Amino acid sequence: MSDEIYLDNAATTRVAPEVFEAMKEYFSIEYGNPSSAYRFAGNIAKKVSEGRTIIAESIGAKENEIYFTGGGSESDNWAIKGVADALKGKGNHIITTKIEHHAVLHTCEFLEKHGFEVTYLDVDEFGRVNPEDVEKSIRPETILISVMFANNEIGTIEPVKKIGEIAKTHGVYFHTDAVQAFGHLPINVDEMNIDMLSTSAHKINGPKGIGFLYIRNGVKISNLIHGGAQERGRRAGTTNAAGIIGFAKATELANANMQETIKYESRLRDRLIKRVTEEIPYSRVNGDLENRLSNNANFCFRFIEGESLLIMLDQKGILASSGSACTSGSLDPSHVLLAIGLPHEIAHGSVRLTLSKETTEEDIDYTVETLKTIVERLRSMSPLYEDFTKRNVG
Amino acid sequence: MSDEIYLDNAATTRVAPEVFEAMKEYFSIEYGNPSSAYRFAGNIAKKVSEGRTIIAESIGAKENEIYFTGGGSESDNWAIKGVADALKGKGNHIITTKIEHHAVLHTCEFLEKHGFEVTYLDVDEFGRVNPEDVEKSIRPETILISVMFANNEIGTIEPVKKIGEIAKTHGVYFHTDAVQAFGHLPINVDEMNIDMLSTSAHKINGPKGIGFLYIRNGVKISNLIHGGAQERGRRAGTTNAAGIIGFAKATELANANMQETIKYESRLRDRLIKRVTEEIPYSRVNGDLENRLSNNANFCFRFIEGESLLIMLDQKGILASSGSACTSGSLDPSHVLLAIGLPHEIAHGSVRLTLSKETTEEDIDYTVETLKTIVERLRSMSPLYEDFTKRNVG
Amino acid sequence: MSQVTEYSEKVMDHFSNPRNVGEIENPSGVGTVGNAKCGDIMRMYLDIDENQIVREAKFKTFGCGAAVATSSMATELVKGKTVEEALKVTNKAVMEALDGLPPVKVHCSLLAEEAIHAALWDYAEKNNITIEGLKPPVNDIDETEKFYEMQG
Amino acid sequence: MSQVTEYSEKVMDHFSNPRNVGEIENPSGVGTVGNAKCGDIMRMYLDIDENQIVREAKFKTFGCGAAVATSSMATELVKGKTVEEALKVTNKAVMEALDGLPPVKVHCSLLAEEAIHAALWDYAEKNNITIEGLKPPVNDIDETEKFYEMQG
Ligand SMILES: Cc1ncc(COP(=O)(O)O)c(C=O)c1O
Ligand SMILES: Cc1ncc(COP(=O)(O)O)c(C=O)c1O
Repeated sequence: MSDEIYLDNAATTRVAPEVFEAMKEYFSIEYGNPSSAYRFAGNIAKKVSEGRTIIAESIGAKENEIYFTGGGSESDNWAIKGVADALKGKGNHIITTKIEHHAVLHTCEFLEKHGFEVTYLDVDEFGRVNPEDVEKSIRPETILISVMFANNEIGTIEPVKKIGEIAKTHGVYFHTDAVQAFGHLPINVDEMNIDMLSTSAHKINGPKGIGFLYIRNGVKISNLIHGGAQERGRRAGTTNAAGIIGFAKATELANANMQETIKYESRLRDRLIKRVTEEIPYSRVNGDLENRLSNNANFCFRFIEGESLLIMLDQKGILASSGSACTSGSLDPSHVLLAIGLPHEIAHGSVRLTLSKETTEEDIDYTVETLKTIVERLRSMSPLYEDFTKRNVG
Repeated sequence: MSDEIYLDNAATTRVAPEVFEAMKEYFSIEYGNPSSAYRFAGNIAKKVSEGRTIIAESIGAKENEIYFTGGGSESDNWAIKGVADALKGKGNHIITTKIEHHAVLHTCEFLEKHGFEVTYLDVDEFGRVNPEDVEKSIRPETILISVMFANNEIGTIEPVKKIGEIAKTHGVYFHTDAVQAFGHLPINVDEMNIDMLSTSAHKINGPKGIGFLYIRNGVKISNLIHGGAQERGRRAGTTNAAGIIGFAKATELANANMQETIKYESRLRDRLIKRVTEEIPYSRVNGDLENRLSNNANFCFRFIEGESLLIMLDQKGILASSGSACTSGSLDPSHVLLAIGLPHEIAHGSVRLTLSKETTEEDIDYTVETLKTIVERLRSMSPLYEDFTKRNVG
Repeated sequence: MSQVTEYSEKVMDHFSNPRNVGEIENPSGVGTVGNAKCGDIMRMYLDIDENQIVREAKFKTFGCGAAVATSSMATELVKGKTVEEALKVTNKAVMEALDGLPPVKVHCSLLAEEAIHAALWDYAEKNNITIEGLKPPVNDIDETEKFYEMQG
Repeated sequence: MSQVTEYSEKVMDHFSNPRNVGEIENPSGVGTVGNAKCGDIMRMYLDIDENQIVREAKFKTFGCGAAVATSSMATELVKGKTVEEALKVTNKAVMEALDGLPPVKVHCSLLAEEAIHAALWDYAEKNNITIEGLKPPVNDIDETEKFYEMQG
């Protein structure tokens, strides 16, 4: 792993050594249940409570508004199904977008089979949701607006604050899937009028299997996982102390260096985007160039197909991804690339390169050079490229 | 922790050193997403798949019948809500028992608010469900029977095989909460006619935040957590590779030594039960003495209250629990102790001592001596004991 | 529960070394409150002299750590006080003296207040006097009967 | 996707070092199958001599690793065979020669079979002969038009 260039940080990240250090004694030494009555459980309860505070403060929330879950998908499912169930007497309409993660989209589709109506908003060619579209879609029976904070494939940051304002004005709950944004961008749930917010630790150098849902005090929401009284009776399951402690440490690290990391990554990202689009013909960058996650670059290379490109990159030691790893097994191209207006055949030729603060300029330059060779090679094998060049000649 | 006697292994267990060893490189070194297209993800995918095989084989299931979840509570919720949703066209009746874990009970109560009818079967004074009661409760509209494999408070092992047979005869799905049984008792889903089975890794020296739901191929069940295509499209969320690998190692260890462990723990458990009931007056053991988890002892001491007892045990270095740790914050005594017929005031004076293979005979003897002193001390402070002795004298 | 973590040092001290545990023979007043069903019973014995000063206070308690600690603290607080002053030892006073209680345990301090009142009521009845502001205790410990019938 | 793990060594070999990539000028038959929308297009060129023996086979493919590998293997398998024999190079034969394919990739081997058939059909048409058992290829690549209009 060490001599490889890992450019798939939007899929998952390395657990930071500091995070591992913070967690490790909570496996085999301090392994008790923080909900127990004995003192050694008390130490763990204290660490868990400190972790909750760190996390709450990082988004301007209160400790008792943070509910730990098993990850981003669970948080998204809980927010949407929980509000749908709690407010079904009030209305049955939900507003979301076409570029949400499947954890939101498939949950909405499930609700559609249960009597709910869902508006899937279009986005523009850069993947941006128009707040006016959100406002226009609100009906008397609208109970929830769910718009992601930043897109996991093309990195576009959505106008969350404006949408939050609109939601508030109309008295509709606002949930945002911040799985890609938390720890990467400054977030304040009050300033942004966010009622619910989903995150996942493994996207910010924390462990997998832990995330949280922020729920503003007073929001009506049913439980998704019923059972024990953990998380103030709202999310059952023996407290994953090591996970929470690791997540808190990862949050701390992310916040301590956020501006620096953004600056560092953006510079490398911009270099990557500039060189690729300038030096590789018939390539394009997807997503918004301004409101963009600092670690995201997403390209389409015409006439070639993404998986072949990925395998060749892998053979050269570069680990990347085509669209969302979650669509694995599917033969459809990314719904996000289709939503920004790309035809299927171009969407098939996409690659996502997501950086971290461990990425170096040399990594970027090596990646560009490698991409050039591979794209050329694959085009030389492509019947589409053959036709294209013959047409342009003929 | 090391000089304390941990007798709360039914709440959670220590991650075995071998388990920690097996997991650890999957945090910071092999951290990728097994659903990605690159080779290093491939190594992880392979380890995850091997883990799935180990786990599947341990209960006589197929690999593709194991669905990893965030733990026992999620598994229970999924099994019950998933079948309820998938079969709601067929029927709305569910059979369960009064002594289930809250993850089952509260899920059933939630469904009752959504048009389902639930029969909560009584148990006898030892906590045993009568299979005939199960059979008599089946109606044409019954879609699910959910009876736990072994009870978490009093250790009683239920007649799962007989119930499985009845369920099969009547064509009703059978789910069992095996969170306390998996890795502690031999389980075979085919021989026992189990259609769904819930587990949680941290009960068998694995990490917290990971469990699985076994779902027999062909069982109709809706998803609980929608999203990415992980777990063959049935449980979304980035694969918790370290968790799965740790869980598999824990399963391997548990299976390798199961008979020995049962033998070892039973001997200590029986010594504990014998000494306590013989040497401490007005004490009783709860649960079935024959069909009982090898590591469970549960006592009531009349005239005293459980929490005080627990704190005093803690002060003497013994970590125990009163009833289920999940009822924390509640002032009601355990629903299980009430279900076996204990009056509230006696149920309040209960303590659960759950052993592990690391427990020694000295630990047991020290615990008995300590209990004797503490019970005596608390009785000397108890107005109930005062009244009782005065009556008996008077 | 996590009560241990949440209990203040004062609570732990009064639980581990409870003051004034025991009975008083021929007490001026004795009161029992709470009920075994809910898991808490407190009995308070008071020795009150002819100047209506509480000379001695003792307790017995069946209950959780907080129940023991609040009983202990309540006896400490009433000792040396006049009946009138003792009546003003509220649950808040008990809680404050203990540096607070976890929210789920606040009811224990109420019980301690009730125990003082019940003992004072008994004293008043025995001496045929009226203590201003003192209401008769609610007796809800009848459940206890069932308890004695139970085989241990 | 995990295809990399699931691809056999043979598949990886044919993907990394594809045999017979390229074009044949004035081929005896050429066929293009698949469609860009689905992410796979294969074009096969055949050079067939007067004895109806496939002298040479070349391909170009737009598609995933399995698409490239099956094309490569298909060209290898038809080379040296008679037209009749080449017609019998089924998707199963291609898969077997590659030591199998992951389930989600089986369609690539079907495409390879179709590509052979399409090239043979072209050969038959050009030479005005009928090859028994050969059906005309389905043309579904019209989507590609839209593709050229798109700005890169
Ligand atoms: C019988 C039983 N079912 C379910 C659970 C819930 O498991 P978890 O806390 O891992 O979600 C537990 C343990 O708490 C249990 O003992
Ligand atoms: C935007 C977004 N939402 C939700 C998820 C789901 O998170 P997890 O896989 O941790 O459940 C992801 C990542 O996979 C994501 O990128």
